Amino acid sequence: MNEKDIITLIKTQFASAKLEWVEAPSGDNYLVVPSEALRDVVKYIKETEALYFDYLVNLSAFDATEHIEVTYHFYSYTHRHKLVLKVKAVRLNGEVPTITDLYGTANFQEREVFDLLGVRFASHPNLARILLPPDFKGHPLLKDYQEEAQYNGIETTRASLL
Amino acid sequence: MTESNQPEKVFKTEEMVLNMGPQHPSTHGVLRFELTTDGEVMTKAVPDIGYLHRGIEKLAETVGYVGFMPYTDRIDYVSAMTANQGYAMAVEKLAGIEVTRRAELLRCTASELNRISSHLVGVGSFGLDMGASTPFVHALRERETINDLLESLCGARLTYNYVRIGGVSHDLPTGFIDKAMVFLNHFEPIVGELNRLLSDNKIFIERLANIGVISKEDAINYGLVGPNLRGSGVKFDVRRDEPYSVYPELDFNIPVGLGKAGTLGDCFDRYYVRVEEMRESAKIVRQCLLKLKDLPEGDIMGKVPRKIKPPKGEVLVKVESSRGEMAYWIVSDGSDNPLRLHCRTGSFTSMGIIEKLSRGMMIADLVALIGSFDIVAPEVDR
Amino acid sequence: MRERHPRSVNFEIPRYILFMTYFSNIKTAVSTVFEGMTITFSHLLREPMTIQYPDRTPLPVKDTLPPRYRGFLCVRPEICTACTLCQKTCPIDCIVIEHSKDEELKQRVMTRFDIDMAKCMFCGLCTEQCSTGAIYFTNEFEASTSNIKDLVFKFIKQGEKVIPYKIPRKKKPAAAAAETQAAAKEKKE
Amino acid sequence: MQPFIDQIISECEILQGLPLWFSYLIFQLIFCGIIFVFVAVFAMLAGYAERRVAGRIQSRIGPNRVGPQGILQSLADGIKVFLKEDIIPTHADHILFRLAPYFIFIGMFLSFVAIPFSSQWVIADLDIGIFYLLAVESLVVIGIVMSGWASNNKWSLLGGMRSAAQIVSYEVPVALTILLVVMYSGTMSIQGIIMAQGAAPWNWNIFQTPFLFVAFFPLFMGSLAEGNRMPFDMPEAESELVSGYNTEYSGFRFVIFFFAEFSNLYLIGALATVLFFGGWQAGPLPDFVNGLLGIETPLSAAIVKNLVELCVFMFKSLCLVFIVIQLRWTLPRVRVDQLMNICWKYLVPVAFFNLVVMGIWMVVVPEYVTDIVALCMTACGVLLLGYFFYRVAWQLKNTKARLRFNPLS
Repeated sequence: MNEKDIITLIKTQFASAKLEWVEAPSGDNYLVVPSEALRDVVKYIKETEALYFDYLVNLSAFDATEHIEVTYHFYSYTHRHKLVLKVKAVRLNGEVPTITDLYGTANFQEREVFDLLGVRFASHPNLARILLPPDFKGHPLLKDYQEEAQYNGIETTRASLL
Repeated sequence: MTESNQPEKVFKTEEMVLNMGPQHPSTHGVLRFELTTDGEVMTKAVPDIGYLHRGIEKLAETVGYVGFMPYTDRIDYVSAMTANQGYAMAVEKLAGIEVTRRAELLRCTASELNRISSHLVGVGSFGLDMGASTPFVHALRERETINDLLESLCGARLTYNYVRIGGVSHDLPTGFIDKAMVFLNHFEPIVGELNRLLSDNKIFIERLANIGVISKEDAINYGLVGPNLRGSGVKFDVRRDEPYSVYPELDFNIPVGLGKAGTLGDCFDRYYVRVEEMRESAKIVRQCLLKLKDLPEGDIMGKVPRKIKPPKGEVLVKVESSRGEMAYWIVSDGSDNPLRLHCRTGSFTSMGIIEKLSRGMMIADLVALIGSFDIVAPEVDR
Repeated sequence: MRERHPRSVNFEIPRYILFMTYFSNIKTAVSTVFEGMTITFSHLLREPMTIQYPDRTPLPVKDTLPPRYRGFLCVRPEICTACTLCQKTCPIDCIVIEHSKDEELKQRVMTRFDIDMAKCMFCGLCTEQCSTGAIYFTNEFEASTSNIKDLVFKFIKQGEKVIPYKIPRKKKPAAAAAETQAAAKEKKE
Repeated sequence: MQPFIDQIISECEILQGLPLWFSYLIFQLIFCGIIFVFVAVFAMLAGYAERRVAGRIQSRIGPNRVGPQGILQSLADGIKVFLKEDIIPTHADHILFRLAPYFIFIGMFLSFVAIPFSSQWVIADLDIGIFYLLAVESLVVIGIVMSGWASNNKWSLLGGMRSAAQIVSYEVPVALTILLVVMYSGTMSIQGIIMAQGAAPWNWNIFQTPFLFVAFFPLFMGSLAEGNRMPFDMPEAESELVSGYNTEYSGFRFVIFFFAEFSNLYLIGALATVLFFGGWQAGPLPDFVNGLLGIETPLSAAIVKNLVELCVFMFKSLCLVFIVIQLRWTLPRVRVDQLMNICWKYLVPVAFFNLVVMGIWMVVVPEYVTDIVALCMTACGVLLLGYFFYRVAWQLKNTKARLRFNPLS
């Protein structure tokens, strides 16, 4: 099934939700999903026979300065097709529903997004920092993140030898 | 006899919380597990990662597209060549850069040689986890020759930084093809010997059979990739199913787990897929070398703009690294530096399933499980 | 009673098969251990792989390295054009070049060319950018020192002024590089 | 030992003036000292040999820098470890922590009292020598559990517990096999068991009947397990328990663990040699050597005879020690529950079966049949050895390996 068919299928299913199909001039095209509808859409594309996206390739996000774009890359091992979904989250503690119960791999990846970008995944079983220590302040992948001069009394910068 | 009237004393035991790592010998780097054990049997093992988090993704936002290439070596230092290649492919796709055929063949040769060396480390250190120290040294001995070959190709033994955006940094040195052929001829019987020494060993099989069984569905759901996925019987390989580079022209098999020792998807299957893959990679290298021999001298770099500035957009490129599918997700805003670069690695996703599998395992089995995933700690944390 | 944790997989196997596996287990165990013993014994007769670095190698290791080996960086200031491309390419900023207009000589001079080898990650991006081959890799790799400041290589002495090299025009870069290198050799001699 | 001391006293005029008990005491002390030195030197050399053999097995060279061919490497390591700070963890049980290494070492060392080195050189030829060996070796387990417990380290504790379970379990097949040999030889004295065998291979216990041959394996594996050697080195499994019961030890106390481990290596070889490989039996070899050297005085002749027997005994034991070392570098480690499986489901039934069948055999089968069977078994043994070397040659040919036979390079 090609991209167009997938999108029309999803769009007809979720006619009421505001789905926005973006055809990028270069790179991957993606479907922007409002965060309320995300769980339903994901559930649908995972369980529908024709789509059957059983594999979550990547769950990541980036800081687009006005909001954070959480991006989901899906792949289907049975049909060998893919889909990119996007959810726009509010910067600083914006909430996005979790899909941990649908995809086991989402657990760690959501924790990573929370850790580095501060997106809260609602009803995630264990939304704790994963890569950074628990007492770390801030979310370093945000564009306006400022590194603190000291971490637990240790200087974070070192004088250059040059 | 007053005591007999009293209720029988219940012998109370407590669960013990054990801290495994970060400096434990069999955690393959700096990983930590919090084990809750009842004697030797675990009730839970919670991975605690991040000890090697170096913020490579943040660095990518400042060093630019060309400058990030050496950092990809450090994401997965055991298999740096494939990490290089994946990154280069992602930027090329985003910026629309063509790669010459000679460069593709060179990349393929180097990657597959690197895959052999990475699997040798994986297989050998897995043996070491199981207590067999000799196969480990034998594997490293073979890897040494590959290191020498790649050193003569690109000048470094571990952090190659060989692939460039649009091509590769060097053409073949003189005598490379012959030396590589000699190595391959020597290597193929060595795999047989490794099998006779380790894989066929009854103790080894007993340690791995029916341990850490991952079903097909679980493997896909938890996003296992590469040999770990194929160990569960899913016949999927990025090189075959989403072909890139010169792989469509090459003849190779995709080994999958067959449940040879016990159940499909147990530790032995994951291990054995790697052993088989070494043979397949040797086959691929042979074909690539023959193709390179026939190919006339040519450019190894495509047409690359002086300053790489991909247009606005984002791309996810998958590459079959030694630890499975490695996905680079690059978001560009049209400037010199990527807006966001994310690297989804095989080791990171396989950490997620450990907690689920660990229930009811013994401590020694957890060591087997971690080893069978062939986890490289810097790849987990990046 | 406490709950016992089941082992990962439970099989229902008929009794007669269990009885047969009992002996086949012994058989495979003995035969595979025997096979393993023959392999390890055969290794006692094989040639060891060890290179007894540093003192018992037939040749100094430095001389056995391939020509592309990425060891320490070295600079020939006499053919450096002071283009500072290497400085700009370096992902970790371990190269510092200072150049300024000199009043006495009435032209641009380089006053500093430092490389922090302690920081360098030997990626080789700088050498590829250099159009004259002024910055290049050597075969030196033994970097251990008791003072990390020893690893800052200064290719222009303090107070010295080096006039940047000018590539003669209308020549292909490769030929120019060869010629400049030849010129550098002559200069040294 | 007594006849030998008597012989010396009868030869030496100085000693004849002394009271007999005093001479005995002096000589016993001297021999104990010799044994002590032997244990120390053997542990050192075994450590060195193990590393050299491991080196060649792993395509390496092994230690070759300290002293000629690195023979002093263990000494250098020992000195280095001695110089280390002796650390006792704060929350450790101090008394037990200090005591544990000595328990282990004493348990090891007491075994040497009953191990014969030749027909006359044995500190104490006890009538129940084999029984004594079993009893004394069990002391080690107390030391290991003690050290594991006292370290106040969970990994050490796990190691100690594993070792307790392991050593206690493997006592059973070992004891059953020893019982079989005792039954066959009709004596519990170690010298008696050796004297019941002969110098020629077909007179060794191992080749007497197929059952005795099979019985060798429970004994060998059992003693491997009791000595925490490789396929069964559960208590110190370094990839699981870091280093097990001796994780927290350093300095001198650690050296004692090391000594105990390597002297135990010798015990494994010596016990198997005594029970199955004819011990010091040298046949006509001592007389031949005496004839060659032209020795006439009875004392010198006795010394030469004992020396030859010592060499034979050491050769056999060291061959077995070599196999133990080679096994360590060949096999992966079994899991702790598999360890118990092997013991209770395989070794114990096999040992019992052998015991019963051997009892029936001894009653039913006439002696000349046993002799014929022994010859056949010896032939089988030789064939097995031949097949081993055939496979070795095949492995070399299959991988087209470059050869170097010099063991010192």
